[in-house]
Amino acid sequence: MSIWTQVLYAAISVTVATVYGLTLGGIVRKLYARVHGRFGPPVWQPFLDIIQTSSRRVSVSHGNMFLLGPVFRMAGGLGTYLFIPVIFGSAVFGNFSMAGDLLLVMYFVFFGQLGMALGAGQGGHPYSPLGIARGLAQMSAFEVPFTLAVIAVAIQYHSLNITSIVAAQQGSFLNWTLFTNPLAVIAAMISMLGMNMHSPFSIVMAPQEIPIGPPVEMNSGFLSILQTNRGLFAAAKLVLFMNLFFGGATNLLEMIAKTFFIYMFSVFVGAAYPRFRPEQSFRFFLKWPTIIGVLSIIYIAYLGGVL
Amino acid sequence: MEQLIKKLKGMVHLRAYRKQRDDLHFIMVDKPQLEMILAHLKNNEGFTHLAFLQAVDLIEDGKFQLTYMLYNYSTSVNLGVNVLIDRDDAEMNSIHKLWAHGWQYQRELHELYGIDFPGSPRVEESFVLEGWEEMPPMRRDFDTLEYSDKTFYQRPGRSTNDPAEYMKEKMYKNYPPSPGIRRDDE
Amino acid sequence: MSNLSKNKYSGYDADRSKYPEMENGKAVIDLDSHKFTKIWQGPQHPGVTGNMSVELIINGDEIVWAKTHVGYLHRAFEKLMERRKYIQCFPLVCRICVPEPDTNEYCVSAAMEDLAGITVPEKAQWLRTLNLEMSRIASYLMWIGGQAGSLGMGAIGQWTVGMRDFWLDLFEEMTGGRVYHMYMIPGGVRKDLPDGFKDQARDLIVRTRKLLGDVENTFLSNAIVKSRLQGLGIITPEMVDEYGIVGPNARATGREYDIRINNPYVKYSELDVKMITSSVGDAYARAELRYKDMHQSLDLVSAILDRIPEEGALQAKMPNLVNWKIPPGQTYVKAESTRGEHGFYMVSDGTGKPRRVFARGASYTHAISVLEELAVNISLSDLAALMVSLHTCPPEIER
Amino acid sequence: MNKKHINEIEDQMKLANEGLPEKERGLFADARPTTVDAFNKYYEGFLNWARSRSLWMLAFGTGCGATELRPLMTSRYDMSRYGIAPRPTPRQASVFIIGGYASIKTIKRIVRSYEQMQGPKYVIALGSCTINGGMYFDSYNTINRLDYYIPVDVYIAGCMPRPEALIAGFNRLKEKIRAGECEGMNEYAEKFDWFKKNQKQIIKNWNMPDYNW
Repeated sequence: MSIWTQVLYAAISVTVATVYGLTLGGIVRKLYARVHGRFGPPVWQPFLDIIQTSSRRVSVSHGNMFLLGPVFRMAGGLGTYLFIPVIFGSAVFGNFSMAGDLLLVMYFVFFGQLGMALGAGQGGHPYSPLGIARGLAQMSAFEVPFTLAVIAVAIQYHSLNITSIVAAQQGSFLNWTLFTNPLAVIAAMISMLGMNMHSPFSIVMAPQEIPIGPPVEMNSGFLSILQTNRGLFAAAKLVLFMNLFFGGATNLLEMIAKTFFIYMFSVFVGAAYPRFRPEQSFRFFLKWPTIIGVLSIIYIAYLGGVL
Repeated sequence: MEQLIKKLKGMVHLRAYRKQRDDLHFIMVDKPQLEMILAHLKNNEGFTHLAFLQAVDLIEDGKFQLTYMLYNYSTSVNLGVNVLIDRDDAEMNSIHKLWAHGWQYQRELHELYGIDFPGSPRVEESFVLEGWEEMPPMRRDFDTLEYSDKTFYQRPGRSTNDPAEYMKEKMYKNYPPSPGIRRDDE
Repeated sequence: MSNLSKNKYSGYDADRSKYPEMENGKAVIDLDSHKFTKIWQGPQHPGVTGNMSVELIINGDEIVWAKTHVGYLHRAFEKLMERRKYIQCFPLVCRICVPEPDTNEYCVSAAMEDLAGITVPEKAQWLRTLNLEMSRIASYLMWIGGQAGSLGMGAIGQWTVGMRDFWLDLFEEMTGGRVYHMYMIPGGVRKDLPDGFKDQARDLIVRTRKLLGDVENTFLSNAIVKSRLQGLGIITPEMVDEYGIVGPNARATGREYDIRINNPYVKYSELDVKMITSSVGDAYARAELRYKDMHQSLDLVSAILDRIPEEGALQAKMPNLVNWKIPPGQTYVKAESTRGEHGFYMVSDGTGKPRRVFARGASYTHAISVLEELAVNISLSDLAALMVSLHTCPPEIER
Repeated sequence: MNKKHINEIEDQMKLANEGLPEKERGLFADARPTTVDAFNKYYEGFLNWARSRSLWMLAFGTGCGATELRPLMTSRYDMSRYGIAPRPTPRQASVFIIGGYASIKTIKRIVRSYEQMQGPKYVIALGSCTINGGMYFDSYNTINRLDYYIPVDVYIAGCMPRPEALIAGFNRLKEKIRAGECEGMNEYAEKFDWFKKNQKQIIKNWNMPDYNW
């Protein structure tokens, strides 16, 4: 396969993922609205929002780093997505998974947030640094159980290559990490709550506290980049979780079904709970999820996965 | 309540006493004795709750009448303490040491009436107005309509109707004037 | 003079022991040291109750200094009322506190009646009581949505504000107005209950109770809500007198002060109003207390519906209200609003217009002195919850 | 034109951020707002269609009219059906709802928030008190007509207008946007000096920059 074919395939894959992620965002809004007892916006509302923000006639920049912030964020989302095999065995949706491994993907998950922190900091608004401080602190907190879970998975499959991790889970659904190493999945799913930033871990963009955190000064085109990235990044995270813990997907329908249910987990928690205080949130992640993560490593490494 | 009034009469010069309702009484005292009587009422007679402190502009007499509304939790009685101060040289003792929220009312009176309370914290700060340059607006001689006409742009088309005339013209035009309609009770 | 030592400006102050820089018992806040940030919370801020703002100095996420700014809603009602005839004051006063306008209407009409020596007929009194209790429920429903919303739980607000709307429909049936009613006029009320009103109201009471059950399950029993509200903004019993704290905020500290019981007005003396108190004094105790008060209000509404007489005059015999003159005098009339003692001080001078009207809003001290004290040392994320928990209503502060 | 003249003109064009301390001047823009023309007709028509279906409303309840925004946002009337969503920062909002009377202290914040919004931006003025002062026509602290201070697209009369009236107002705004009639941003830039003159006449302590975007 030539490099150009691959780039074409990757472009198709990124477009599909973005559209899917944004549609999922619309569905989530609709679901929240149903919990609230109202109709909610149409499912395609996120697309309209992106057109609307990008069609503003003027925009304000606060300097070079401010310009680069959304770009970094987008790079983080793209990087995360491009090194994950979306559909196992598919040429179009395989992305560049042969070139990267789990560590690279995790690096890109951080990269976007750090880049955004750099950019938003130049906005000059006091809520930006407050949100950044909260976001980075929470990120380091939820990364602990997530990393532990990833280590457990790596030990379990003796590999950091996502494709081979997915390959090892094929066959029966009993081969999924969910059933072979449930502790790691629990730790990772809890840390996903923090990653998706729904309640009770929505401290970064808490509108009643620091409206709306880092992107408070983002406007016009910058905001539309961030919104697009939100769709792409959500899809990338979900696909990563699906690959690591839920056996990956062999076709597009399976991918959509699995990621949808993974996402619904954090949505249902989010609809029913208020928000933590920042320090409560950090403490939460460093307590039980971390212990569960350590236990999962012990379970895999010393007990050999059998009890 | 009668006992309290009798006791107060023995203590200070009570200029006036009026019972409005069973649970609302007003007394009027002299300006120098006010702080003392408030402290006495608060510490010894159980009037611990200061509901408000407000001023009335008695422009005809050249006075401001201040009202300190106290409340006794155990007997459920409100007692209003009135005091008259000079309008031209409006100055009053501060009660911020008796009640921790006293300064708020004093700041408000300072801004809206121009009454000075020396020693009261934050009394010079602005309360509701920002960049106000005219005389204190709650004084009777400040004409708010004139100020509004002068400062804000009126949209043409606003008119004022006398309700009696307007109704006669619009609603009862086709009816003969009824002798039964009660007009003025003057 | 025992209270002097506890006064804000002579020693008593918020606990600032956490801060390293202390000089003569005062925290030194040097903005140029880059240890502190100054931010303005509001007026354009979704977490601020209404159009007011709080100037904050924060250290990390922690508030070290707070100052309330009001005046964004100052419409000079008191000045305008001095220019208007007595009956013309009514469209104005209901706008003093928007979520609960009826307390204002009651206080103003009662003050005029008190000065003019008018007795309100029996049936009008019952209708007034009904109106006041219904507005209490509407206001509380809005409040509990705000309290949940301040913690990032939007669903409760959606439910309760939606339910409040049905109560507003009921108001519309009763008075013709949705938000502003102008129902009570001097001497009585404007009109009788429409047909079928009582059944509608009873039906709505059942639905509201069901909703309140849901709210209790999802909000008041929620572990995260408890962990955030418990211990937040504790008002001590000593502070009640010092700061003139009233209403649920005072009752949550154990102070038995409910004007419906202490100084019964309209028909509350004939109704079974219970004094609901708590001894904790924190935000969760206040929330619980208000929740119980909502149930009590629902009880009262159904009791009132049973007892409203069918027949009776709606208004006392009044002179022509257009040229009504009230003899000179001064009075103070108060009523228990959802936020506490809501009173009107009225001075008449014998002319057709009031000499002075003053609205004593309960939030006046809650939102300024008390908030400035309680906001110190809490996290920035709790400020919205604290403000809603004190139930501040800016328009009644600045009128 | 000699160099002195050019310098003078440049001086006039430079920072007009009077009233600000020296160190804060750099934080604010130093240029007048400029009119930005629409794109070609068809593309702009498409954009206007999208804009009208995604109205981001600034969550600044400036007056008592904001009380009726709550039922509008919540389950009874649910404005999100129409693509209207509250937005907590002026930078991202496109619709500014003035909730009734604006006191002098508030109009200062309104002007500042309005200038921080990114065009095209729309203003809905709600309540009679924004039209001609309403029942506060003689108050010393509330303005009488809003369109002297910021351009207004849609007025909704009433005190206060019901949520249904608000929805009707939003629909009217959508029609106007689709027809390309909402050029408040350009109007503000064109008549900038007139607006500033009016604003400065009532806001006495103008301790804010002339331009802040």
